[in-house]
Amino acid sequence: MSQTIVTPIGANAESEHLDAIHQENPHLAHHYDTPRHQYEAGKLGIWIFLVTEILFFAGLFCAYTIYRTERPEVFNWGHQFLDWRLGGLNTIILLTSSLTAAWAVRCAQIGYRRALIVNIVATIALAFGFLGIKYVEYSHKFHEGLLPGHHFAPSEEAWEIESFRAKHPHAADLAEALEAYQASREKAEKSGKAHHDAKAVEGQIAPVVPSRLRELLRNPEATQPLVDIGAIRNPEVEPQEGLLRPKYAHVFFSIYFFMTGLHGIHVIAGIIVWIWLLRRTIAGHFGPKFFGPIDFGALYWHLVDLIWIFLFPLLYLVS
Amino acid sequence: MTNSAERQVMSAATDQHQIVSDDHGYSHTISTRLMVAVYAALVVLTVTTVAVARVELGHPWNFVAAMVIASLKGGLVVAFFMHLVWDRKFNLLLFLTAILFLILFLGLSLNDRSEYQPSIDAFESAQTAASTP
Amino acid sequence: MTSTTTVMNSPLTGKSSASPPSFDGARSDSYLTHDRGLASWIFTLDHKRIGIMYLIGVMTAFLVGGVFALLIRTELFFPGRTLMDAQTYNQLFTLHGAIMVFLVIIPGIPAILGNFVLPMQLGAKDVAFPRLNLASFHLWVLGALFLVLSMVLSAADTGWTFYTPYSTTTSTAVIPATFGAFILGFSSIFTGLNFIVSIHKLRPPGMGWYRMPLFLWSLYATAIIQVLATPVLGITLLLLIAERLFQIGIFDPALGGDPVLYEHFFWFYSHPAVYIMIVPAFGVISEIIPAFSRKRIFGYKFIALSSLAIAVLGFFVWGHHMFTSGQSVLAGTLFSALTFLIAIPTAIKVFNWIATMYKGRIHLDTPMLYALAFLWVFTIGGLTGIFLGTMSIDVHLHDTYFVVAHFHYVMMGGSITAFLGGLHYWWPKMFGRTYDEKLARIATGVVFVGLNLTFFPQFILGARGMPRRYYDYLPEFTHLHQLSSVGAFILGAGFVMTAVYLIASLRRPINAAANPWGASTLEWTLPSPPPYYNFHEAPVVTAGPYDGYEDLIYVENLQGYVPRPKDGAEGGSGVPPEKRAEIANTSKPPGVREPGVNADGDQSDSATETQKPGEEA
Amino acid sequence: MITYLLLADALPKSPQSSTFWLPKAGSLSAGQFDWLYDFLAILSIVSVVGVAVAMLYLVVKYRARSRVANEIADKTPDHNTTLELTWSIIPLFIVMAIFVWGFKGYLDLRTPPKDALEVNVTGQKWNWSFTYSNGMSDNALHVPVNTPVRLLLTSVDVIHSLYIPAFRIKMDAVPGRYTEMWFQSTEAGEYSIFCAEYCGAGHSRMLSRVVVHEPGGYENWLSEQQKKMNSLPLPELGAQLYQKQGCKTCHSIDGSRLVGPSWKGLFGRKETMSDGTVIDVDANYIRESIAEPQKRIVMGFAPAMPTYQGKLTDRELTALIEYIKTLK
Repeated sequence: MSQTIVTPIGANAESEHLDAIHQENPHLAHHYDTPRHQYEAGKLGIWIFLVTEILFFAGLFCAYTIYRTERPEVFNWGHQFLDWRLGGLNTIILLTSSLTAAWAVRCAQIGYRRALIVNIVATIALAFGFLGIKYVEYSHKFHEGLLPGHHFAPSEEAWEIESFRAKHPHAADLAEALEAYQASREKAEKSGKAHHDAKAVEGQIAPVVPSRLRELLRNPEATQPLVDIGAIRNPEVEPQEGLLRPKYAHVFFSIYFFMTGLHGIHVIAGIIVWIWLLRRTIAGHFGPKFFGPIDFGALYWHLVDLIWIFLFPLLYLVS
Repeated sequence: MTNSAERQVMSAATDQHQIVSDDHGYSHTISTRLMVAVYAALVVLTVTTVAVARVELGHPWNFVAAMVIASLKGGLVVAFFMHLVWDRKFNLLLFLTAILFLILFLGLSLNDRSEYQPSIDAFESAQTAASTP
Repeated sequence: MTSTTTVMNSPLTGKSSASPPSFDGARSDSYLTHDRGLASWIFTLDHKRIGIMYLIGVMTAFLVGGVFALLIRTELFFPGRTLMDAQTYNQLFTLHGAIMVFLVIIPGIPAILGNFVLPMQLGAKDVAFPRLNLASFHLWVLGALFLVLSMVLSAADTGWTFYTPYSTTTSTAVIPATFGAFILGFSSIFTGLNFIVSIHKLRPPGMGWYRMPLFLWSLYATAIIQVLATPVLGITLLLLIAERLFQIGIFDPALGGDPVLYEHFFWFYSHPAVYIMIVPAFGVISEIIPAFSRKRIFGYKFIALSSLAIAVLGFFVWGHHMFTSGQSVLAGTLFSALTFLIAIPTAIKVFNWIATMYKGRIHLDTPMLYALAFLWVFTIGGLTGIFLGTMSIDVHLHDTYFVVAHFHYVMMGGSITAFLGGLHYWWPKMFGRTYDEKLARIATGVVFVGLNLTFFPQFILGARGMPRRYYDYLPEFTHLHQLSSVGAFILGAGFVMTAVYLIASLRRPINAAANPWGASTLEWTLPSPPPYYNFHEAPVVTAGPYDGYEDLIYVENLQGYVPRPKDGAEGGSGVPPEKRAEIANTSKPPGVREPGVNADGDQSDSATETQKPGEEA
Repeated sequence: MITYLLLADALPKSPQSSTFWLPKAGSLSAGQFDWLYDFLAILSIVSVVGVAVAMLYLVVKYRARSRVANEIADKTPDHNTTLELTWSIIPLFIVMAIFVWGFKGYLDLRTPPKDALEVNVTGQKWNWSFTYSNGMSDNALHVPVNTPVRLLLTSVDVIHSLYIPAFRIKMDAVPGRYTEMWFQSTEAGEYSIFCAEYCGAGHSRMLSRVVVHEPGGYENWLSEQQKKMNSLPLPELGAQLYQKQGCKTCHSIDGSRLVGPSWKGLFGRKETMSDGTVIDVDANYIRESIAEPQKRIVMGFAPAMPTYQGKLTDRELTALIEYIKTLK
């Protein structure tokens, strides 16, 4: 006989039963036998999708790790401009939204429709909160010209940017002292006298900013529009020697914007999923017998939170 | 592969009799108390990771501490919020494979880059030497 | 082979279809004729229709890619300028590479044959997520449009590998091409995801992991690679696009980036990708050889697990593409040693296929001819892989025509030959029509000759030091190039012949038997072309996928095989009484399916026994 | 693993083979290479013929008469673990042995001897330039025979790859870092150099040659070039540099516009820069543009010129300027 054989006894009752299940559960697709079968298939499907998301971010974590180990000075310099308080607040917001997401799944499983709606709305609200804070951070960076690639033209001298000043309060006054010292040294060399007493000052702050950058910083339209100039290399990008900034400092902001930006896009996608789930909950689709989509939406949301849990220390905290 | 097949047999068999009863009990429902507890733990861990970051622990240890705390938080989210503790073990296997392949990709690329990093440094120092007349 | 159906509300069309008449009626109500109109095709959820649409799309892309290949070979017929200038030549070989890799050979067997056959071999009605399957096809079309957009603007001239810093500094339309490949990545992920969940969750009662056809094993292994490797391609191409648009300085050395890091990112996906291309081909060959040798496959477990071994080991070896790229010696040694491990499972498969043919009854129909061609060509391709895996040899052979010959032998000779074999094997099942056997055998010969004549001279070119991607070459290589170009046109002729008689077969009457080759996997228990819902209930599986050959007899007028009638027992239902009892009380086998009526029954008296009363709920 | 190492050493060294497959061998490592290549070739041909013969024999012997005959295949075991294990383990050993031979050869290729002669190689869009120990650079690679030569490669724009088929060696020239390779040629003569990594329109014409001098021949070539450099009148030297240093790929001398402005009638002409300022082209502007090409670029041209900082001696710079003056 070929691989299949013919009817076991008493099959007719089974197939009637099969169709009965389909009548009871409107949401049961025709190629699944029981709601549990469809739920478990969906669960396996979403977990595989989450695996692809993890590997999708793996590329970025790899780029981060490699540039961090090979150019630590870029990261030490760059992360001073990130405000860990905003990052921390965002982490708390995402954790809370994870709680409300898990709660939503619980309500769906038990069948509390009103509580489910409240939780979903809370999750969406928290997500918007997260994006709001992100917007604040990004506009702060745009304003200061701390952008990736050839837009990287910090609009104020490195030590006048307040987040940098917040970390190094004494930096500003040191700068004037250093400039005075430089000027006096040149005068001294002209007149042949040696100058040895200012080692302490020079050690703390890097050499003076060359005049060329000063004149570049003055003109406001330093940030050109975002255009595909792959073919023409923009001279401004050439790293400036002798600046407080290490060479290739803009790579930090490239990685920062790419990682948090891609994560932000995933948050927006999450919001769209939650709104779609909210609409279906209001339409009364979900109950103890059919809550798959809520569970899978929450799983995706937890993963977005998981990725931020790792992004926060890597970008904001590690010095 | 065979053990997952056996397990499906048992769960398929148990699910056999469930057909008659209302079959909503096919996924674990997390209790409110556990949820709030996990949430509280996550918040506490966030505060600790910020606090630890302010303490200077020397070169690698800051990074290691941050990663340990982040993995702890991640583990909590994955185990409880994502039901992996009560789920089919195959889903856990999937998650671990993803982490394994992430580490494989990261490890080999990083190992190779740190091997040939000296030739990049040599080039850059030659470059700066040539450009300062 | 009869298939009677019962009343059921068909979710596809939402209306309950009356119980269609029995045998020939089922065939007229096949998945091809069930719904009419273009919209029913574009928005279909039926895996069979999606498979056919993929077939049309992929074959068009194959035609375009093939024409580019012939243009390249014509240009190389004479040294110096023959047809076009260097820039056009570079754009042509880039498009030939990108189209063939991303549009044809990665979707190829999984999306066409896999989509069509997997649910039927599982005794299921459809893949786990039909809508996701349709989304995968639409993404394929969108990705293809982006590649066309790149062609229209000014085709990328970077090679299908998009190596930086060339790809970030050239002025050609690299972004549409990379964005197209990015979208095609998601199409591949969705197919892989669908297959993993289907194989885990939709197996019929009785079909344990070691009773699954080997084609499903290979699709499972391929799906694992698709799911684990393709996301990294996605992020690599996104970073490349950002590098071009915003100069983020990850890969461009002038901005602090590292081109060798790009190579690591790219090959982490692209080597597993070559196993996405070849492992389904192994699956097709593992289906064809036992069916046409009328003999159980030899070493089922070894073949099944070797597919998984290749899938997993495929992730550890990507560095053998970079031996001369400035990669460190330590990493190179690691990658070379692991590369040799992969040679073992591949060798096991070839030996097992040959052992299957031992003492079989071999029928040399077209699918078997393609399988035999595959064995010869793939062995050459595989062994030359060992040359390139050996570190000191690769230093001489890397980026020469030896590499071009190697991967064409494996992809062209491996995947495309196996794809054509599989296409001919399942053609009667897909369209219910048979093709002209004599013409098919001639075309197979032409393809085989064209293939070897095109690519064997390239081995010699490569060994003698001819670098690849050369628009112009030294006069000493001329006659080998001319030999290769002639071979290319013969190969092209072979494909045109195949296309002609296959399309011509579509105008023949639908008279193909349900089981023309006497195979014993589940899809052959359905009529050709199968009804849109495949099986009403999952068939109970009690034997291995290649166990039933001696129980099938060939019926001359039917041009197909039917189960051998057992006289006296239970009205010839093909199962002796004592076996029937033992089957009835099997505990519900894995695959989480309900044991149910199997619509299949013996031809002679099935109409009465399994006919359902009209008023079925 | 140790047994393989001993095994590998005990095997006979390869004969000088310029076989059907490979170009004439010109270096020490080429001999080692050819032997392993021939071994692999024979192994592959034997395996392929073996598979083909087995396949054809089985097809002929067990061919079914026709489908109607309904022949039944004889009962044979459907698996034989011992057989399957053996034909897994044996290829494993063979393949591991090949890995060890390949690894030993690769290690030799990547560890240049200490006393090797050093030559700097710079890959550039579509020509190679070799800078010798005395700072002089040339388009061809001149080396003495039977002495190890170490090449330090880099590229100024995209990835190139220096490939010498006769010596069986190849190494990518990656921008932003150094890579190195070495060889010891065993026979005087000329061997061709190719670029093996795709680098754009001129990838296939980026050829050069290795000139292996008889013993002593290298030294007098070097000194004679040096003398020629010093004695040659400046404009002639400038013309030579125009060819050798790759200026001709981007600057024409007949007025036609290439990647860069044409040199015809350039000297003394008024040029508007990209930021609008107008300057007249004098010696300092040319000197500055050669050292720092990105500084002041003529309107409408791409900043694609690599820096020649430290590549040209002062005499060569003035020679170039003199040559440009002659181009009216």
